[in-house]
Amino acid sequence: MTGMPSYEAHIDISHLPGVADPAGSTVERALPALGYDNVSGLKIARSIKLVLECASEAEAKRQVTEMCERILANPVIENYAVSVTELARP
Amino acid sequence: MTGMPSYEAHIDISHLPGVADPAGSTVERALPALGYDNVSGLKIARSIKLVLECASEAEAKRQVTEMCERILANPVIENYAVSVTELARP
Amino acid sequence: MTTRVGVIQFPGTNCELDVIHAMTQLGADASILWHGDPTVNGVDTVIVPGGFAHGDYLRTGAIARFSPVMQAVADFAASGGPVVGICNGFQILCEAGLLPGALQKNAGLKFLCEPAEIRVETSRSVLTNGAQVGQVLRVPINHFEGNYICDASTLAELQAEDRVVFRYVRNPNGALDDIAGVCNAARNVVGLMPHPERASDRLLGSQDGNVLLGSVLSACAKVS
Amino acid sequence: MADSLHVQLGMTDDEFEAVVAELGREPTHLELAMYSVMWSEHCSYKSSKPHLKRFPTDAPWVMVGPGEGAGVIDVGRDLAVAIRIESHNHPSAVEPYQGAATGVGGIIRDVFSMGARPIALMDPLRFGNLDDPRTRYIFEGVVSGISGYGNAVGVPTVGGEVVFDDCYRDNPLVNVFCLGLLNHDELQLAVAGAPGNLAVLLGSGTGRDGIGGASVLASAGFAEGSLDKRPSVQVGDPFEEKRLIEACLELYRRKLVVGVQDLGAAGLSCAASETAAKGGAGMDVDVARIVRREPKMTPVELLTSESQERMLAIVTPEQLDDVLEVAARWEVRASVVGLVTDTERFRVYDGRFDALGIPGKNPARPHGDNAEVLSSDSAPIADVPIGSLGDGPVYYRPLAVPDDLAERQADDPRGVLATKFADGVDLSAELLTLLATPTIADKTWVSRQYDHQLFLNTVVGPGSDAAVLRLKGTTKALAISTDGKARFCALDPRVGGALVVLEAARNVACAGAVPKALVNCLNFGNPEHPEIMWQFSEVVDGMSEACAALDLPVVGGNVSFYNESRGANIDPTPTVGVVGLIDDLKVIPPAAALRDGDAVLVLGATAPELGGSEWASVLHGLHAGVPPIADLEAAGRLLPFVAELANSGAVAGIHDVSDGGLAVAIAEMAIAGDVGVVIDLAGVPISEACSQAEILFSETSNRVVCSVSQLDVEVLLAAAVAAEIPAAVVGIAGGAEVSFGACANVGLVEATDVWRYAIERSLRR
Ligand SMILES: Nc1ncnc2c1ncn2[C@@H]1O[C@H](COP(=O)(O)OP(=O)(O)O)[C@@H](O)[C@H]1O
Ligand SMILES: [Mg+2]
Repeated sequence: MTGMPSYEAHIDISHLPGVADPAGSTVERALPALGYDNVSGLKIARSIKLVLECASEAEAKRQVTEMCERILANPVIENYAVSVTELARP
Repeated sequence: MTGMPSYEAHIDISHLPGVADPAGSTVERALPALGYDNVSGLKIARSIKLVLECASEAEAKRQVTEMCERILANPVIENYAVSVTELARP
Repeated sequence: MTTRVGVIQFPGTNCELDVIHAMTQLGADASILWHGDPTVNGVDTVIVPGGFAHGDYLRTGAIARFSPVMQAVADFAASGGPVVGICNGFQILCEAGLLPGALQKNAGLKFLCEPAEIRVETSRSVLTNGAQVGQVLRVPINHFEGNYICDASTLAELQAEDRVVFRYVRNPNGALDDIAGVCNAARNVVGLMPHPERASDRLLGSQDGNVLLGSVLSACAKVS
Repeated sequence: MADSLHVQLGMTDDEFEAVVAELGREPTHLELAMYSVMWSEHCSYKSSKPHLKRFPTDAPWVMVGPGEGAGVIDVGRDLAVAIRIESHNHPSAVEPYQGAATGVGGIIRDVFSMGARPIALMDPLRFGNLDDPRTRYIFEGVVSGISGYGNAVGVPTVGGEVVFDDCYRDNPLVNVFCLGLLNHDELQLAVAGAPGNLAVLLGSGTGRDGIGGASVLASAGFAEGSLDKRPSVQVGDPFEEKRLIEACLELYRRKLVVGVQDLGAAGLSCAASETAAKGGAGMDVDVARIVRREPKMTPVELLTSESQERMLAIVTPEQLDDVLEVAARWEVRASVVGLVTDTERFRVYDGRFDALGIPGKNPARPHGDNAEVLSSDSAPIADVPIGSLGDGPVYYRPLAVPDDLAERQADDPRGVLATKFADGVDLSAELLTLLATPTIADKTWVSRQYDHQLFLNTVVGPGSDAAVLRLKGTTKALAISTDGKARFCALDPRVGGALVVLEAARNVACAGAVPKALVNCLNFGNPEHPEIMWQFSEVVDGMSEACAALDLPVVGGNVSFYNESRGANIDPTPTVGVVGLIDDLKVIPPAAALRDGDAVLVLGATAPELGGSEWASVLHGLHAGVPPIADLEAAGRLLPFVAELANSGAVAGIHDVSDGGLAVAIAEMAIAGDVGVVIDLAGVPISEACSQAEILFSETSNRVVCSVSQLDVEVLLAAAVAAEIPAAVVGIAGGAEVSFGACANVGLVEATDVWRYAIERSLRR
């Protein structure tokens, strides 16, 4: 416990445009057989949720973005989007 | 093209409470070595985006929820949250 | 002098003993380099073997590249030392930026353990100096994420610089341009998806892998 | 009125009374919970124990028989092999991927708990028919689960079995076999040693997943709508297990442990009490020392959780620091949770060890878990005689021959089929349909998802009668086969049980090996039905007779009862894993393939035996008659002969005859050799008059097909005569057709196509 506020971060990691998403297209192809022939553009992304203790929301966002750059995403094939919200203190 | 409106659906899939997430905890345990010792509760799951043509937003939501139950999520170990927004007509 | 081969062991690596066995059969002095030690211990060549370093959780190789040994490997590579990444090792070298590109899930979305035929595309690499260009080798694959990808300019560069080391005769996983292995610009770092150590003995059905592992040993002889 | 606690926990009133009598008082909630899991069918074998005693378990090469984590046999040169097989049927029905994955994890822990490095897995699997979408989902999920866990944990899956039959539709069978290798002096046993020794819990944190798993899932029927009673699904973590394997093997190598046991069914209650009870010691456990994955876990949950990837090591206080250092190096959590005592009691505390000065401190609790640690002088929250937990009730359940059995046996399919397929009728379509039957068809779709080559031992991988693993550094090799044949057991469990043993032994012999040991997994319906218990008893007798005749000790096994759903029980399905030894592996053993120009030889005589055959049952829906005879003497002559043949280089190809009979065996060899074959049925040795269809499709036991150079035929035939084995040349390999003369004739290309792609086609439907 640091006494600092906690933030919940949501990270969505998706394929860069132009990089195939075989899992997404496989699911999309399976849907018509189940009666859904009205679906397109299905994409599957990895989503990561975490809680971090940090001095400020801006700092939390900065750290999470840095984690994405360094380890959570692979810039050669992936994009990421980060959102951060403060958690109510317990 | 059916002439029906299009909706974009976002599906956030997460683990049911009590279900272990080995990938999430492994990444969490790796972070301190990279200088992030302020992270907890890291969970890795999936998110899905898709577009569907449907008569109404309510119907779109119903269909996506049904897809989650049938194929997109695994209700035995996963929870899902669905949100649907109408896309501007081109 | 006997060539000293260092085989890196991360938690989750599982082909390290196999590579050591195959290299020892070829007369080398092969031993393990622990991922947590920040050194390659003065070996003549480093092999990053296959397996599931850190469970392959998050992405293959994503966590492994931060292990202390990897800085030492990067320095060793920069000084011209021969480095070979096999399967998971290839994935790790890509994540670490020692090789270009990335490896994605197989197009069929299934793990594949089966024989493969690969064509040697260049003999100018530490892994193929003893092979003939055009030679077809039978070397098994064993992976879920072996589908090589890189951006268009990187691909053009790889092709122009003769850095595609192997291509599959029949593409099993959707890899871009049938690529099974690539090398860096200095040609001393090579990554490949197939497992040469699994084709190292008559009793295993193929000895073609020894052509490659033997090349590494001769590359060491040249360096020293 | 709500059920009383013991009923909710799955105990009978009598069992509850027995606990009260044992303790001389009413049990606490925790005590009752521990008894309920320890005395569950899954842990206590209360219905099966009296029968399992009848298995022959001894041989000079047996180092450890049934009762430990795995059986261990001596294979010479100071090497030993540990083997075990187990089921994960119920969890796989709930969540196919994770159910199968955690099954793999569990059996691997059994094997490395003996000190062995796990080097091979096999997976006998059974599903409903692939035309059912849910079955396709379960099948794909189970195979991915085995692949996902087995490959990542670094143990190759070198073979297995897949059978499709309607009786498994709602109750798939996922059995997993594991083999490990050790030096004699590395053998570990689950013992606690002297008082003062410490019990160290290694591996994953303990969570609420799998609470009551053993008693809830595997010890009662699968009721409709029981969803809310399900414990949360266990998720396997192969990376944790891989580190656990390496850490434990290093502990063994450095002689840092006194004893070790895996945590399986009944979790810590079982592991901690069993190790101590064996040596006549006692054990104190402090739940405050358990690493938790979830907040606010109760002692009941902590003691009965079946969270995966955990081991209990017993160490001396002097060696604790070294043990903790090894664990830390492998990033394996380790905490001292128990103390061996001389009390012969199993006592549980919540927060006493710190005060007693027992090394280690209470691990950090998860976020939100601020539960207070109780004071050090507080009374135990459980205190029971340690032996009583493992000494559950034994039930001599009633046995009864099923009412309709005699009638079914009398209704042999031979009559109907003889009329329909009299000599002269073209049987080509029958053969093609058989080859495309998923149970018979190529299993490469499955096996290529498994790493089957790791460790560079796999001389013969999936696709032959048996897998063959060389033992590096020696000239020796092991051959392994897993088999089951439930339809035979349904028609006559005693004969069926023997036939299963014979088939596995024959498969191993075809690889050139002498069968040395057997483990079995007995998958049955509800033992409270006397007919099921009768099947069980008969299968045990049949298997015992066959094992005794072949000098094949049973060194371990597993019983899975309550394989019933919607009131229907599965066919009695014993599966076995047999390990054979090749003393001097000179060449890669012959494949199950023909070689162009070779003579095709059949060893063993064919009888008109169609009961339970693939042809009668699957193609023609005739589930009746009697199974083939299990001729144990003939097997005793055939097996050593075949083993010698296969290992001497005298034959180019060899294949045992099983599902689909001679026609399928020969067609499979043609496909594998990529060469046609011309057979003259008149040459096939028979022991009784047979129609052409009967020669092709009968599943008579004790038969083998060989591909032999023309030059060697005479010598081989003479040797067979000398060994009193019926043998004859029945044809020649060559051409582009698989031809059985006038009665069945199919193109090699077509036969190959239907056999090779049948499973993929069924899945694409
Ligand atoms: N589930 C499986 N996993 C791995 N290999 C399998 C599996 N099922 C079948 N195989 C392999 O396919 C081959 C044929 O299996 P099977 O028909 O059961 O053999 P047999 O009739 O000789 O016992 C064997 O080599 C077996 O190991
Ligand atoms: Mg066989």
